[in-house]
Amino acid sequence: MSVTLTPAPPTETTVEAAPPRRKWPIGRSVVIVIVALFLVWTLWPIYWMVSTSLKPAKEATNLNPTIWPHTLTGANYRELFGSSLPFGNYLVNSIVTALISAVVAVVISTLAGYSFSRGGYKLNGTTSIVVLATQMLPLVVLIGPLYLLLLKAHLLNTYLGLVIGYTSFAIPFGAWMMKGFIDGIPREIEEAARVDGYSRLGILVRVVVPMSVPGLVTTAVFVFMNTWNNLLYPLTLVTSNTKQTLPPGLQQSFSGTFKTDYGGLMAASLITSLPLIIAFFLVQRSMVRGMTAGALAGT
Amino acid sequence: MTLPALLILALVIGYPIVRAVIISFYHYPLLNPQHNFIGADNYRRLVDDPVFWQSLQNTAIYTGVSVVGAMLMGLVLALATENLQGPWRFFRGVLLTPWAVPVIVVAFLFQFMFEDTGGITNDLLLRLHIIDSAIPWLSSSQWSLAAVIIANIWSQAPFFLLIFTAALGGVPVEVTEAARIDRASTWSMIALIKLPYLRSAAVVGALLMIIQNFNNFPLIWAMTEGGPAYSSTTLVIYVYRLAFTSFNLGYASAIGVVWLVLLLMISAAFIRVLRGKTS
Amino acid sequence: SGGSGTQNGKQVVTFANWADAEQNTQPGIEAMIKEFEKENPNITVKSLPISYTDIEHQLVLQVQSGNTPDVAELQGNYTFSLQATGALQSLDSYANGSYQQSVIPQELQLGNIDGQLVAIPWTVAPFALWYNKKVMAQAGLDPKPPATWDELLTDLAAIHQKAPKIIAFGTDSTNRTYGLDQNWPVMKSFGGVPFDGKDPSADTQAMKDYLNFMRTVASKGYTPPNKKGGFFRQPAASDQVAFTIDGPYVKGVVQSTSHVSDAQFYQTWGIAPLPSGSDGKHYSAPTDHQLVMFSKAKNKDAAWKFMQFLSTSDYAIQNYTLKYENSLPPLQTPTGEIAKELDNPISQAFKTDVIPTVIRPNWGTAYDNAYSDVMTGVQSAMTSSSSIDSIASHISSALKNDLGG
Amino acid sequence: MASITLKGVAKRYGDVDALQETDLEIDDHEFLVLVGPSGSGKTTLLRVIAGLEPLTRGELYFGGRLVNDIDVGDRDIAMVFQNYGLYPHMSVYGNLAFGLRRRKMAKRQIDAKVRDSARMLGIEHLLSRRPKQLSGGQRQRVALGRAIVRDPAVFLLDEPLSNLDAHLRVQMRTEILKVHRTVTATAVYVTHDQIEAMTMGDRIAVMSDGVVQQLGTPDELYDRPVNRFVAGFIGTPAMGFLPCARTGADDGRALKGTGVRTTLSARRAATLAGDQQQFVVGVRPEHLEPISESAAETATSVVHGVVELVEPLGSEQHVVVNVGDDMITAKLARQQRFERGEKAAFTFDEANLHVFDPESGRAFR
Amino acid sequence: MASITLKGVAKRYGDVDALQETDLEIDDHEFLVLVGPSGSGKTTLLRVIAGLEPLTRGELYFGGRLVNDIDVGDRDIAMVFQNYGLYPHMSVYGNLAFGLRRRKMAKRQIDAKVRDSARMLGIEHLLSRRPKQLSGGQRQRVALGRAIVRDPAVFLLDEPLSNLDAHLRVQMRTEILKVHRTVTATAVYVTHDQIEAMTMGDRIAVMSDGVVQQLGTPDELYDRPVNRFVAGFIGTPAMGFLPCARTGADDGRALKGTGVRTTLSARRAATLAGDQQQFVVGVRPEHLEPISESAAETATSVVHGVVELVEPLGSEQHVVVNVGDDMITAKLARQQRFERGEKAAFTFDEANLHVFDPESGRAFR
Ligand SMILES: Nc1ncnc2c1ncn2[C@@H]1O[C@H](COP(=O)(O)OP(=O)(O)OP(=O)(O)O)[C@@H](O)[C@H]1O
Ligand SMILES: Nc1ncnc2c1ncn2[C@@H]1O[C@H](COP(=O)(O)OP(=O)(O)OP(=O)(O)O)[C@@H](O)[C@H]1O
Ligand SMILES: [Mg+2]
Ligand SMILES: [Mg+2]
Repeated sequence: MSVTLTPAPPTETTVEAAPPRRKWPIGRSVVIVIVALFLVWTLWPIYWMVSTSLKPAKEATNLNPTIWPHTLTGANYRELFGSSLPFGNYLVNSIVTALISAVVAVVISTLAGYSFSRGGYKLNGTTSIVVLATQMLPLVVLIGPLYLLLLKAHLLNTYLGLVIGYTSFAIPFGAWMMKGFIDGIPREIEEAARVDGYSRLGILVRVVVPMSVPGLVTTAVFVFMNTWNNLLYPLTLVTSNTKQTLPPGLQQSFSGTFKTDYGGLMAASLITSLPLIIAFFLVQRSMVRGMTAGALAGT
Repeated sequence: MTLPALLILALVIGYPIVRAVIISFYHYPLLNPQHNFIGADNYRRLVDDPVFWQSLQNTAIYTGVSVVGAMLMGLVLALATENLQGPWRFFRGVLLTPWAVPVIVVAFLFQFMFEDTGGITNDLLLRLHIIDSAIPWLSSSQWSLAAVIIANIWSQAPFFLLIFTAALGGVPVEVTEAARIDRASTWSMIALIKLPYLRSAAVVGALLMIIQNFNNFPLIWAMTEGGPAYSSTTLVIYVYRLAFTSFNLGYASAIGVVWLVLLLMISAAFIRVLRGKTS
Repeated sequence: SGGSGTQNGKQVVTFANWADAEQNTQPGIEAMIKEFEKENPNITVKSLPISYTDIEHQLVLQVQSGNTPDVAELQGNYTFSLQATGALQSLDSYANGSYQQSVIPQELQLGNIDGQLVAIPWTVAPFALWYNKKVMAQAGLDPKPPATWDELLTDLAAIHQKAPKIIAFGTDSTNRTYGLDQNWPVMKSFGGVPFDGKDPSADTQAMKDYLNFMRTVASKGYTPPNKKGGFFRQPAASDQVAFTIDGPYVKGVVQSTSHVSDAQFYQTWGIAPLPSGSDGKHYSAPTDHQLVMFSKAKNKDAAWKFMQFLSTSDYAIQNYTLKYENSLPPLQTPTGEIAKELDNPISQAFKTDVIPTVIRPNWGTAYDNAYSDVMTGVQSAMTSSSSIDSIASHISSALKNDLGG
Repeated sequence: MASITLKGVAKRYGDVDALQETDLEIDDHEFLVLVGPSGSGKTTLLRVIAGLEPLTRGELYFGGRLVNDIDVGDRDIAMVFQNYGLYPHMSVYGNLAFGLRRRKMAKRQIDAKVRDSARMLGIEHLLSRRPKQLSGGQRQRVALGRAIVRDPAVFLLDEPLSNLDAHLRVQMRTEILKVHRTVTATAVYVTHDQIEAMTMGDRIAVMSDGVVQQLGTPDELYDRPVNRFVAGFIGTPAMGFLPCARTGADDGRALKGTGVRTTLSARRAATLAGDQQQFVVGVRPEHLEPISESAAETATSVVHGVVELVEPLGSEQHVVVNVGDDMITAKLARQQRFERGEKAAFTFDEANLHVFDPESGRAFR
Repeated sequence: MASITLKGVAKRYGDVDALQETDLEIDDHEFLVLVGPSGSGKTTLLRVIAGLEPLTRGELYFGGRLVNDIDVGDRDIAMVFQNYGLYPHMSVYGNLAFGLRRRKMAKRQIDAKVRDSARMLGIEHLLSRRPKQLSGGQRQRVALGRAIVRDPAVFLLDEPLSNLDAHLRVQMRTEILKVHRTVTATAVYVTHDQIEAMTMGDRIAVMSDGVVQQLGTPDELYDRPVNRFVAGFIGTPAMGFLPCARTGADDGRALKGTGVRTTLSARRAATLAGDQQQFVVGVRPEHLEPISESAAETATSVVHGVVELVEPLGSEQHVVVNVGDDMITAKLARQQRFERGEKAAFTFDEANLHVFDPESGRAFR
């Protein structure tokens, strides 16, 4: 029950009546239950991917699935790198293109975002829509012309071609995020650098960039993810199997015309996910910071 | 230094758009070289093309349910994990992992788990007697879209967990403490004090995800190819078929243009909401 | 892509194909190219691997942009689509004399579009009904393939009743041209086809019978809808499929998965022509991989040499067609080693019983627009509850739209 | 009635003893000021009283009732935070009403109370605005309003004025006191500005290192600081300290150090530990009277050194003098003119002298 | 040599006249303080001098050389910002060295300079820390260090102390002055705290509404404010203002208002506009002397009213008195005891009176 220490004036009687309320934060038990439930929901599919990848082909596609693998085998993984399938190439291609794209996009986004943020003219509603618009474009429709464009530039089957494709549509958004982030950097610090006699570029490189690391990371991760996930582009812009990236690579080699090999597919899937999951674990803290200042402030 | 980059960018983005818009006014089958201008015919055709409307509906459902579902899930998790201390924080990291799983992998994984016979999902549900006959997740018009959406929510909820966590970090301690002193119950603390701080996060996040889901090709393509029938065909799938298996580029572009306009209107609305309240 | 011509004195032949893009066949095709280059030191073959699903539109786009490969691997309607772009080289002047004699006439015919030969057969692989004797026996059936669809249904019923988890019947009902290819002969055997030229003919009793059949097999749980034919091969390896409509490929996949000997395989598996419908006639459709030459090809003779090599040379047949594709060679009368290898129940049955029943679906530019209307119809018949009549009329109205445009 | 009693209350953060075991009696309706340097534990003590931090040890009573386990919301307290902690998405009205709504009060009642408080603070015309649209002073008023609207039994303020500019601060000081006089609540007020403390507190608790060094009225603290810390902390300019030792003369009552000389009264001499030789003496700036070098020769209590700095303040001036290694400040009328670098001598009344133990800092009295 | 000259310098932001046309002469080595309420244009003026804001009109000279078009980095100035503006990602050392590196100085030289400045400010032991790991006072020192390490010709400080607590502020005041004395730079110092202004400035410029109201030494401002704004702004507690009018008595030299009465000296009377009847008189708190009601009857210059508030400050006390609708504060020794609500009367010397024009606020002298 509630404590009223002053002799309660009539108005306060309601207070006396008020029941004692739960303590903040949410009761531990509730939290634990929720978290536990979602941990299962989150981890089960991943576990299934792992366990399947360790089953021999016959068990993997058995119509009575075995929750714990009866026979453990690394065959599926040996297949991946051992066999003729250029899975290694896929992996390398994906990593290289994704990394390059991320870097390129971040560099340009930062420059653009900086001039947005400090160039005096500010992003109003319409501009941010225009920026967003580049994210909305139906790539499926644009991919045809893009294909011909790169074909004419002889950039099909090249990293450069992919990177151009990837970054072009990522940069506006990246710039938008960086702008939001750089807005958060106190002008005084830049002015201090100006007083110290640095040029705009000098300030950008020596002061703004080091201070925007979380923003850079966030933007980079975004680009990296989108690149890594992209199926449409490589499907169209890459015709050579050895130049192919993971998503189409996987799709073509595992659900090709011949058979659907879930064991191998899951093994490949795991290998494909692992780098990201790890990388993601490393950066998530700055992701949170970056988000706060970037995407959220960006609008 | 930025300029050249931006120029390339303009070319790479601009050229295809212009091209697409122009093409949308042509009868433009890739197969035979001669293409003739047909004005707004493609657009007229679109009006009474049942497939288009179904795809549109599917897109709406797919996007809507996915975003709302993922958002709620992310919100609950963000609030639940907000006060996790020290080593327990690790769990938030774990809860975020699906976001790092490539969409194509998510597709394969859930396709595999959703097999009618031999799929682990049905298998478990049957074993636990939650259902008494296998659910045709991917092979029935009723379920296919749902199945795809479930997979999608699984992979996108973490994104919202992330931005909501970020936003919650922005709630000043004084404010929550003032609320505690004001006797805010758990519920009113969330509803009246914290949620308002998450508004912009929610709006921005929702917007980004709506856009992304409109364009989300790999998941559906790898899981159902839009089938059975058109039951899980979204615009992006339909357009892809039109463009790359029926070679009807003109019509595909027309739909693309409509789609762009649609999204523009949606985000205009969202941004209005955002500024309306924040400023 | 593209970029043919000569390279340090050698003639270059660019070869767009999916064999090089797929895990199972890649080593085989690489071996072919090596061997061919050994036999023809003055020719280099540049392989352009493109996945089966994309090769059609990628080639079309390349035609649009005016730089094509010299030779390409195609299949079914792909050939027609490319022909429609007018980019294919007529082969009548090449495929004559000895070559013409050596190959099976029907097979050569398949490459003839509007009285003009534009494609030659590489690997021969018509659809047949595979039946698993072991499973049939377990279900108390005598392991004799059903001759009619009704017989099939009774067998399926028995099997499903005995072992509900087993996939009683495998059939491709995906929304792809390949899906329609496979279903075409089935429809035909029910006495109808969905369209003819530019006219829909889907709203007919025959088609409704066919759709009803598909609905039965799906709703009774005999077959999972919206699956690729290839999907059934893996479970087939562990005897979890009773019947499946497929090309010769099954053998390879089964053996690579479950490592059974030829003898064991032939004991378990047999093939028969697709069952017949009312008129008692059997039909099949080709999944043959064909070879085409583009009219822009620089070194046409070299290109032709390569095509011929793949199609009919003993080396190619032994070390690729049979070994990797598990298909049949297009040879009229195989001899020697090849004859020996072909001397097995499956190959024989294909040669004598199935190939004669092969018909060509109404391929053509319309097919690319139409397949989706038909197959989505089929899928709704299999998965939805709307009446067959409405589905049928739905298909044909949709077809009217697409065939017209 | 809401007196507040702390019995051996202590608070640790990890290995930081933010608040040492503390006993404290705060009377009903009293206005107690907690003052001390940064990090001395003021906020901690306040938060412990509020119940925002569970206490590590000890017992906390509100008017005789043990409240250790009673949740913040139920302690009938109100708090004003340094950065106000207003609800940014609610109107001023909403901010004031929030607490009442949570207490399931009738709409009409709420409205009445809100408007009363608003009137009292002169923010009626702002009721519909958002915090964003208010100036610092106005926000401060809203924060106060939110606290008083519930007329709580206890009223806790943590440096409420430190974000306001000098003039506004002086003004708000008076207002807060007015408010406190009208609402009959016990107030605990945290500040690190001792002028605020002196002018506002009925009693003042001077804190340092998580310990309440002295509790008393402003005058007590000013006239009879219990130790060197308090003596130095209270009063501006600060008291000057000079080390010195017994000369033995005047039966041990004479003290001498570099630049300082005095003779203690018998009364005070008695308070000193008989055997102790070393002391630190302290003199407040206003107790120093300039005298000529010659006069300095004869005077009993003298400080002399070299002028380091002269700070004119219009009405008066502060003269900072180097005495040995130490500095001492004199607060003088404007008339006397001092130049930086010149010699200066001052005398003072022994009665105004403070004597401390060099080690413990304890004051002898 | 770096005197600073402003000729008709003005700054507009959009339609805000942040700084009206201003002429100003700042001598070499001078320590000039800009003081004024918030929004009065202090920062703007400083930023214009720094070159961080292009000026809208007028000419700016450094030691006779026109610098309008010279970039910040090349003006040989150093600036200290209110929130320090330290580089958070650099160590203290890095912060100090950053500006020197730009000037392509030799590593050894840089190191020497950095350590000198650090020693001078007593932050040597912090050189390897990050700003985050420093207390407010330490950050402040680093900010100063960053400024002096380059020994610039001009030294600009914008409210450098306003984030520090009271004690630290007093201490840093002295330090900054010491620093200024050692580095021979011209300093412009912005504050809104007039005590800081009075104690630090060689000269003070009082600003309001983007206009320099008065420029002069602390004493000038205190004794001879040119208008009511300056009079009220300089001095704590603030001067009290009371409206009054000529009675006609003493050939027009007698003034009377509610609760106030005085007779002007002939000298001052001469300065008034002959025909003007209404005036506002101002008296500083320390010039008010309490007298008994009876004595008030006879005295020539009297203020009486009701005590509103008593603020004890140890050495002295401030008594706030309601006089008519106005308030006036008296600064008294501690001995006199006043109670809230009782009547009080004060007298004052006419010589210490200030007379202003009610409209323009101009002072008569
Ligand atoms: N949440 C916390 N975790 C760890 N240590 C803390 C925490 N809060 C305060 N402390 C430590 O407890 C001591 C007292 O802190 P407190 O905030 O009470 O000081 P304060 O008197 O309020 O200082 P200020 O005047 O700067 O507000 C400090 O040493 C501080 O570092
Ligand atoms: N960047 C700007 N854009 C528009 N108006 C501005 C800008 N900077 C200052 N102002 C306006 O110019 C006027 C003077 O501002 P300034 O910052 O110089 O005042 P100040 O004396 O420094 O106040 P404070 O003591 O609060 O710092 C104010 O009315 C302010 O609103
Ligand atoms: Mg504190
Ligand atoms: Mg300012």
